[in-house]
Amino acid sequence: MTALVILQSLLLISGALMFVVGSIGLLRFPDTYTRIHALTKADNVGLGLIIIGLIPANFSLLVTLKLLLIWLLVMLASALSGHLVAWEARAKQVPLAPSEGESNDELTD
Amino acid sequence: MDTNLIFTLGGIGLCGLGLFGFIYHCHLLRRLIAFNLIGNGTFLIMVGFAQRGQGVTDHVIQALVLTGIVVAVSATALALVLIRRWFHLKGSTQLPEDDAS
Amino acid sequence: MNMILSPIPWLLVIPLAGAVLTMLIPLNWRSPASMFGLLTQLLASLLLGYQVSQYGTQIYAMADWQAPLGIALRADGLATLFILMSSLVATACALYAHLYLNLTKRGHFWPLLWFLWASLNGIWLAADTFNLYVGLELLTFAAVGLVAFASDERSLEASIRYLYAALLGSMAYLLGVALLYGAQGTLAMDSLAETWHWGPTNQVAITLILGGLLLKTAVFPMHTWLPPAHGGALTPVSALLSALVIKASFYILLRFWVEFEVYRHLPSLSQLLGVLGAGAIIWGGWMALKQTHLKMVVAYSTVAQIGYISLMFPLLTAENSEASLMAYHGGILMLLAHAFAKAGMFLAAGNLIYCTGKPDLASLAGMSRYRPLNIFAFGLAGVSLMGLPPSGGFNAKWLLLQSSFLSGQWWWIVVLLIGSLLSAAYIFRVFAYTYQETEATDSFRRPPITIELIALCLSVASILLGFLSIWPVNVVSLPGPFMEAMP
Amino acid sequence: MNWTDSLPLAVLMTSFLAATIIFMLPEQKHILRSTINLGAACIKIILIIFLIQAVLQQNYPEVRLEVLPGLDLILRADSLAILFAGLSSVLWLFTTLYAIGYLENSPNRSRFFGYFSLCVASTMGISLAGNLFTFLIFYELLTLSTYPLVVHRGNTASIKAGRTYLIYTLTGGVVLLLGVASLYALGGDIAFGDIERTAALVGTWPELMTIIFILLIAGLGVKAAIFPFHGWLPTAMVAPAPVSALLHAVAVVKAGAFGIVRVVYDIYGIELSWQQGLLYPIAIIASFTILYGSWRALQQIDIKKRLAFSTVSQVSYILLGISLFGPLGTIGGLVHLLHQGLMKVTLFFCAGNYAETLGIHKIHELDGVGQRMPFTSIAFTVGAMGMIGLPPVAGFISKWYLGMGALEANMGWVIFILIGSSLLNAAYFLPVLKRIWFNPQQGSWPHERVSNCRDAIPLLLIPALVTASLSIAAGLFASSILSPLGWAELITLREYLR
Amino acid sequence: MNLLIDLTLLTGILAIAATSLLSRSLFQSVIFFILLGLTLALGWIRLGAPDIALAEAAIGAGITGVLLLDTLGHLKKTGKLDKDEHRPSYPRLLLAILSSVTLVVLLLWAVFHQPTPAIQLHLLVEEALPDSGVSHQITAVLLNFRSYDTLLEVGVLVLAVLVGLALQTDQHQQDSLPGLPNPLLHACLTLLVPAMLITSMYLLWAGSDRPGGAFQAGAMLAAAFILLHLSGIKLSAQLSHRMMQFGLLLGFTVFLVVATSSVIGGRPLLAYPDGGAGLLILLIELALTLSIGLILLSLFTIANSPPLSSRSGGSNGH
Repeated sequence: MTALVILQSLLLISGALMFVVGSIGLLRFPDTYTRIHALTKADNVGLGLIIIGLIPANFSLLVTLKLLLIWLLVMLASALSGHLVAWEARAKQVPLAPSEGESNDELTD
Repeated sequence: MDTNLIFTLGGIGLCGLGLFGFIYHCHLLRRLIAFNLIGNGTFLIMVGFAQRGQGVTDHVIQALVLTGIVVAVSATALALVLIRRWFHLKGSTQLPEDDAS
Repeated sequence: MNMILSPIPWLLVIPLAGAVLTMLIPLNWRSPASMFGLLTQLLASLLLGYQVSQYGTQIYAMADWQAPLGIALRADGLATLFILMSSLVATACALYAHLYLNLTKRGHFWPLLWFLWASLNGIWLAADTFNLYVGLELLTFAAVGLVAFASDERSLEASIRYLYAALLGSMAYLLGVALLYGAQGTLAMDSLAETWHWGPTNQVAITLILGGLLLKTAVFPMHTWLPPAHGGALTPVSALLSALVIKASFYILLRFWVEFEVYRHLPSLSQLLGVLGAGAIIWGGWMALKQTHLKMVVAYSTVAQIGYISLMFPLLTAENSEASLMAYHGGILMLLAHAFAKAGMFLAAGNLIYCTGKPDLASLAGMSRYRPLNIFAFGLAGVSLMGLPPSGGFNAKWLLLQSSFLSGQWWWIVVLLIGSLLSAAYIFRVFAYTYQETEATDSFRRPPITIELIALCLSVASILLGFLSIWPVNVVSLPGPFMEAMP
Repeated sequence: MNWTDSLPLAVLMTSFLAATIIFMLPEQKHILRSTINLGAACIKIILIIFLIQAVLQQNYPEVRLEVLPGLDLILRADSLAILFAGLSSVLWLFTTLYAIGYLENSPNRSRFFGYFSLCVASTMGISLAGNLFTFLIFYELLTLSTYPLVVHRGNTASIKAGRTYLIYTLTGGVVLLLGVASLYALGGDIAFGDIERTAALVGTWPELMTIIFILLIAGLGVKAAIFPFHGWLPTAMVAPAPVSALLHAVAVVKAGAFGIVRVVYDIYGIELSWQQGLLYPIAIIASFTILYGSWRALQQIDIKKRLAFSTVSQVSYILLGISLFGPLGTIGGLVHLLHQGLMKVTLFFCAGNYAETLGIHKIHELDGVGQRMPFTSIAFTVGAMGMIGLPPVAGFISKWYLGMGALEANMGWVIFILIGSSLLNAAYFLPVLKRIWFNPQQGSWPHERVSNCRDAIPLLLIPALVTASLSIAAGLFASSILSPLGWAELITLREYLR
Repeated sequence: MNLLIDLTLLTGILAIAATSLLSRSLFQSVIFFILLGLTLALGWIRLGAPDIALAEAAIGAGITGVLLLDTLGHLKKTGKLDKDEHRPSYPRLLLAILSSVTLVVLLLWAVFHQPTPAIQLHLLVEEALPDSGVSHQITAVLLNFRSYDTLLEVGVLVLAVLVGLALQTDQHQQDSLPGLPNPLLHACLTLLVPAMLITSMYLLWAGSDRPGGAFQAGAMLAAAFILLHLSGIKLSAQLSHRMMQFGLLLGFTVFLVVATSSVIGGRPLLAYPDGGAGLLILLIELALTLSIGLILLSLFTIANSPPLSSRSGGSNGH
């Protein structure tokens, strides 16, 4: 029982840490493409960790399936949106790696 | 400090911020956002305050808030239509300040 | 009373159905369909007038759920009078619009008008605070749409201003309702009044509600959105807005004020409202005097007239019931006279602008020779607005004067009289322009006689009200919860 | 309900209906319009005759309409009402005739005659009003319907005059409204003649009632052109001549004077007013206005301006008569209401004739006009003599009774006022008469329009001659019951016997 | 623990709101506004209002956010976005601070003096629930006890579209947004859109006994429509103008017809016949869902299409 709790905690905390890392990356990375990278990868992993951490809490098959579905959908969505942003950025010829970091205003719809 | 009170206070804060923004800003979009803040704050107060008084989950007020949210989004959409027309005609995102409100 | 025979649901269903129908059917069928709708609305409101004056106040439980749980509608004397008023004025404006607008504009006008009408009827009949909120929003949207659909710069700017002011007003109102619900657990006016509790919560709630409604009514100094909106809209729309739309929020204000006996507990607030009214009378009159565009003069006159109407609040005091009754009658009469007179005046002004093709006062020279009937309509409406006899406006002012005397608040007398002179000044200023005989061109457009007659009918109604005042006064005094709460 | 009870309403409606129809008529239908106008005027006179019969039989027809709770619109024909209504209806007939001739071939006649009828309707309303509220309604309506007549010509001067007129009369109206409203607030709906109610009120609130009295008189005094509220009258001279006649003789000024009569006699009651010392100040102001108006008239060189200041002076005779406590003074005041109307309307008709026919506006242009336009000049002479107070013209009667009344009221100084004013009157009228009859013509006429005719055209001439004859007749047949004097005596009798 | 979560949420909400209000960049403001909506959804869960949470996320944050972002993008493309922003004047700032502080103080005063409500409406609701035809309280309130409000509210939605349509001078709307011709997007959409439709239907069906209902379902439907729209599949181009209008009005019309039929049947307006409440409510909700989806889509597309009076030549440049 305790081991499970410790495992859960570890999973949740590391998931949260992944989010933090992703956010730092979003703020610190120099251009659009790398930011997408930080955002999608780190967040997907973070969410996965959290969801795995949540599953044992009050185990039931239905809830587990729902949680996994959420993960799946979020991954799909973030993959898609990451792709779209990169695609649009390239179409608009956003420069690859500018020397100075600037405001993230250039993210458009 | 129960949840209802906390969110009521949050609603008050949102209302205050929203009102500030609504009066302070000239930019029509910003004022619209401010209006939505007031709206959200009002909805929080509605539910939080009512449930604090009743002591239980109050479905009546929740239903009213649902109505309110729909009305607010209609208002936002309407305002956006008008703002975009205005922008097309005048190329400006704020109203002339002859004797502004 | 048999449920089928009650006109109350039809007063709501017909306009709503009219709105749907006029959106769906082809453009050139919309007017005939609406004409039929106008007729049924008139009949329904007359029927309601008859029933209420015969059998007294009627309560209608929506969806068969009684008041605190469901929504009740209440047709008392006040509501009935307003329903009749809006039916008459809206019918006149609708007929005018039918003749005035081109086919496409007309096509868009009808559904907006029907929504406007539905919301008005909904507000007049409502006895539930949240229902009033939804009604107010419906009204605001319809009114904003009507202002905006002229689609030019002025009307667009005006509609944005109007929308923002109205949205802020409704939010304040909703916030107040939220507080009331939190404090008392109900939304129905009747049960709120029964369990009313003058604690800080209710005071703040009332303050918020009043503030929001005052903003929506464009009471000085929150009036700045009104003149551009009312002056910049198309003529029949201006008439509707000035005559009916601002009355809606005022009506709610009055209901709250009396039914929750605000006058008894916050007398300083009533003096404040009076001061605002006085400010509106003087500032509105002064601004009307300075305008160079005809419709702006009329629009600022609305600001001033709202001031007159709000003078009834300080006079509704708990101490002197006779004076309060007079103030109530005077205020309602003023409101009624203003509805007819202002609609007539806007329509007449619109006709004049149609003739000259220019909106400014200076181009009116010679109009009183060219279009005497129109000037006469404008003048009759002006008589009522100035409060000169014989007119509904005069009787209203008379009652307010009497009430000020009786309650010993002589300072409102001064305001009333100064206001009369100011309004006379700006109305006769317009007149002086029309009497000028200049060398200017005589190439006027000739409006169809029918639209001139519509304007004249409304103006004449405001004058006739001076002789028939006793009827509305009796109707609004019919017993009901509202009258019980009167001082 | 007697059929006579609807008579006051019918009197009012004849001109209202006439006004409505005339507004609707197209501009070109001159003959139809004139027919309607004259027809309505004649019907009205017939109705008034019926009313006179009723009143003589001590039967006062009355119509009531409840306007607001406890507030009625009352139309009631009592003897005083008939005095004014009769005067107005007779003069209206002639003024209409005159106006038809005067405005021949000028634009905007539909508008003019419409408002003209409306104006008479309001005058009828004023005379038949049965309480102050009704009086007030028609009093303001009169203001409104005369404004379009004053600015009728549409040039800058008339619009300016219109503005002055409005500023004076509307302010006066507001003061009157204040007075009436306060009176109603104190005592409710007080019908004319119900002086016991007022007496009770005066007993309770003496100071307030005095203030109200002052407000009422001041408000009415604006239209009656009492000094210092007379400023609008000379300015309004830019209006067409029939309008001037209307303002000075038939409607506006008289409405003010008549209102003062009503307030003093039928609201406060003459005895009460006298006891409260309210009348003495009126006498002083009236006396001053009489002298002041005459003095200013003397300085004018424009004919119509001189006549205007003469009106300022003459109307105050009426007030003077009212303020003299005692039957003789009352008779003098009331009878002057009629006499002044007849004589002044004659003078204005004549002034209009001179202006229309020969383009004469200034007094020095009148030299020798007696040869060119003998009939008009005769009428003018009659009017002028009446104003001075020479017998047998009616003006003499009024002055005689006023003088007697002053003695009766122990206000002997008034005699000197009367004498002084008569001298002044003579001083400004006799030179005019001399110029007309005895001076030779100086060069050509300023603007001769009708050259093929001996005098003015018949439509302009006949009304002047008729009113001139009437003013002589009023003097000659003064002892008849139906003469102005007879009727004024009847009223006075009823007033003092109350 | 719960207190901590609540306080964290409270701080978060206020901070996000302040940022969205005061941020120099308008884009940031909008993003933070959407973020606020999502955070609020959490707050609604904490307040025991999952229905509102759903609505807030879908409508408040989702639709409003998309509308705002779209407008922003539009303004930005025209290239005049942040340039003409004057700094508000000093008196205005003072007025703003003064009124907002007054409001907050008043509200605080009111909240801390709350009396005990005399009427317990929820008891009445529970008592009447068996007669309402549904077992979820909120749906019962929205579509039975206070159905009149809901009728008017749908009217408000229709009206908003109507005004938008009236401002379009031409009946046949043109969309300024060219769809994204991205193959991956289209591939994903074939997967996502059916899932969204199913979810929407589930929400609708769930509404009768648990959180969900026509508004949430309609918002979900609208999201699917907008997604399709953005990817270049124009629903409005597929349907005829008349069909579209009919779809927009369907919900309102069905609602109104049901309401009126009860009057003709001798009952008060909107009173359902005995035993028929559940079925009629489902019927109304079904029609409403479709209409709300279309209405929200139309609000999006109307805002998107340029006015064809085209006084300004530069409006078609994207």
